[in-house]
Amino acid sequence: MIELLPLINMMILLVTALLIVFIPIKRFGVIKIIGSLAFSLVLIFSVVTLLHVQANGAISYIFGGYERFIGVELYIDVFASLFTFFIGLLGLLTFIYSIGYVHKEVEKTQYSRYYVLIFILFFAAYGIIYTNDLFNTYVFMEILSLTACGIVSIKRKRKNYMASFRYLILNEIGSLSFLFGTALLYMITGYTNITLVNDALQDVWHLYPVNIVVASGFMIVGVGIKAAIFPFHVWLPDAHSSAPIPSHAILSAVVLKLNLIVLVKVLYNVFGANVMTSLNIPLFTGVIAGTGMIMGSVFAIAQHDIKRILAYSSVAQVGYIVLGISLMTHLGQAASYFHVFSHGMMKSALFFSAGCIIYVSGVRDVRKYNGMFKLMPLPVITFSLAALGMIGIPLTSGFLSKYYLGMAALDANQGIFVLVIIISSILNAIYYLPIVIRSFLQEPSSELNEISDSSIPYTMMIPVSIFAILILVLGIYPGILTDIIDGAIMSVVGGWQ
Amino acid sequence: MSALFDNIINHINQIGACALIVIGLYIVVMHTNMIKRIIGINIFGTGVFYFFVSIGYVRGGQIPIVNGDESGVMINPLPSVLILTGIVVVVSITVYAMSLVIKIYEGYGTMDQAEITRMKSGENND
Amino acid sequence: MNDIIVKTVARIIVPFIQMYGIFVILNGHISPGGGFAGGALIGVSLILYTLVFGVGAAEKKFSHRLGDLSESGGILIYLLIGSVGIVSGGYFLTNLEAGFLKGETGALLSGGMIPLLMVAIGIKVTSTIITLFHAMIEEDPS
Amino acid sequence: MKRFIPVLFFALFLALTYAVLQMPPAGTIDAPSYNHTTEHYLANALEETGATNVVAAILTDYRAWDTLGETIVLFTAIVAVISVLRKRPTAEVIRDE
Repeated sequence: MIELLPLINMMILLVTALLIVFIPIKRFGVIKIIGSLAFSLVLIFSVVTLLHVQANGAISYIFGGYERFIGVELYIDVFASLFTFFIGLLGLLTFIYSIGYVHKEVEKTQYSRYYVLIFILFFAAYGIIYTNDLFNTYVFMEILSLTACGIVSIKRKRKNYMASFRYLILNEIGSLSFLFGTALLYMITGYTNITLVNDALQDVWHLYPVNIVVASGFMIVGVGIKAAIFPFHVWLPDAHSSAPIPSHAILSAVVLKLNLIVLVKVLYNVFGANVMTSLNIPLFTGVIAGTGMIMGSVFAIAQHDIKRILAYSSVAQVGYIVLGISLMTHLGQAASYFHVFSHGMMKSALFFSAGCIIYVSGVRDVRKYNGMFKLMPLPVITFSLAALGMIGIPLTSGFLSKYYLGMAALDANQGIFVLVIIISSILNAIYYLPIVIRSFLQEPSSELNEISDSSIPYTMMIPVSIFAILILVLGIYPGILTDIIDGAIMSVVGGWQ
Repeated sequence: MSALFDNIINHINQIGACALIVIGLYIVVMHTNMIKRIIGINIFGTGVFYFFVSIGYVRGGQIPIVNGDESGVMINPLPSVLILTGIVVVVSITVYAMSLVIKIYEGYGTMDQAEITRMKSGENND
Repeated sequence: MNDIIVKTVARIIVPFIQMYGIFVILNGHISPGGGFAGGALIGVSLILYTLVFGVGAAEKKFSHRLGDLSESGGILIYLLIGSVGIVSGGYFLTNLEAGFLKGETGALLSGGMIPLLMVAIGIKVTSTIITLFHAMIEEDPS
Repeated sequence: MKRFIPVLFFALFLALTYAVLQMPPAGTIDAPSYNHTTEHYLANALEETGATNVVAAILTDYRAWDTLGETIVLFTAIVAVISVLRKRPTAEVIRDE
């Protein structure tokens, strides 16, 4: 029965999406109940699968009861169940947050379509993490890019249409180059199942090295475009800043992370580390990650709109995760997975608290943040806590992820990256600290002083405070997460050293 | 030299597919008109699908309809199944991109992305 | 577009196109074709009907409500057929072990769940094509 | 500068053809992609699924999960297009705020 849980997770999300289509527009309350019920069930089942998989090994679920080389396979190991738990948690909290916020951004007639897109996005998210089949990953990546563009263009403003169109075109190039890489791998191995491709590759790669170089190039570039890694992040600022706040959090915390998980699957499960290091691909991705970390923060300094600042800082944080992956060591992987978690928490806390501030005062320009603390103490506290986390102040999870990354870089004797991390943290401080200082110390401007944070609905405040508490908890007791992460690395094929 | 020509003839399908892919990429990168970009995406998609199907081709093979009597060599059915799925995906992406272009044309009055970025930076209403 | 010749010719052709579309869907597991090609055929016949007889008449034939129902209905049918595999103790989407009748080869009713899935895909593709066409036609120039 | 980009793309095409020439030749049985998976499909698709058309058998039986994913792509395409195009009760202009 337990093997069915991953499938039940996906079916709950899909059936909820299908049922919401039938609910008439005026009965919005029904969507709220069904949605939160579905997300909490999915979260509980994800936790149960995580515990089950940790106890007695990975689940391999092949549709139709065929062998692995015939049917499509779902492979749920500690790595997959850990990240589905994380995405389920983000989904639940973002859904609760979006209930209070949606009427301000999306028209009444669009509610049901907006939530159908969100549920299908999380269905595709679970699909991408669970599948062990390359072509299936392509299909779910397409669903993900279609729903992500749908969420951006839901606001029916011409700016959203333009941002969504550019996002769709670049995403499409990324997905099709990923498919081209799958075609090249199918050409020499004859399988699309990731584990079988990996086994077949080990003994065939010296026969056709060209195939593997071209396939890995196209796949990494394809996933890089979709994960907004530095040189390909052109679409990100417009798409993320014009999207509604709840979908901005989903786009940044969930969609970017998913493509990085596909990058990990491609680098480690499909090609395997020794094939990668012999073609010295990690050096190439490491350099890209380093430049991304610095350039992303440099761009963020020049921005004034809070949503564009957060969008550019996502580009920099993606660089951290790719740096951890391209170190190709156990410690490097552990650091990047930990950063996936801590960045997800911090970035969502930043989005939601900025959303509360915009919800009450409508202020998006960072220069008008002075005196916000006196007007709205709670959102400003969570915002500054998360901002300190991004900078890397001790006692927050942000500090720990930078610390682990530094250790991993030293361990892989690539000390240069420690310098890059320090520079990037200083740049983060340059654009986060003024906001925090301005909102705490200066006097509120005249026309803002009659608003207070009492008018923010409790459904928006709960997720913000949960994220803030999680940042602190992860910062002080990382042990609970790090030993699950070590288990996840062991289960990733080629987890060694 | 003749070995090279034989090799080219052997791979003529894949070389054609690579040509389509490069043409598609060129169109998407170089042209700023939105409709041309969607056409570029379709050419790029067709090139990738053509490459994927040409892997399964067997010269002189029959279509994979198995009616009991083992008649002869059959082509590899798996790539054509995967492409059936791929084509539907590119169609739905194109439909969505077209509907966005309709609304962008209403909003900005132009089909050219370069003009729109100029208009946006001009107003800098961001 | 109320030319009498076009209307009468359309009134004759449309049923035959739909008949051929249903044939292609149901014979998907015997001859080439299947849910996608057949669904596209029926969708195109409805588009022809809308072009000839105008959106108002087509609205009665294939209303928004029916469009929504058949989209998610197509997928729900797919999931139900798939879950028969689970109910009978096997894996999701199992075919013959899950008790679908195999029938003799080459007959219309052979192939276990394959014709049922083809019908579900056919419903889905038809409603996709016709809803997209109606969305594009009725789009309001706001 | 403008003249340089077409040359760049032509160089990419030459590089791809050079790479393709080293790949296993298509069009023959002994291509590495014609392995025991394909033989299994062709050999016992009929008695495992009952369908004579092997492509339909793979599409809706062996790999039915991909086809479900694909119908969901169609479903999301409809929802996304309708959210962009469908008429609105209040006809406010789509200019920005």
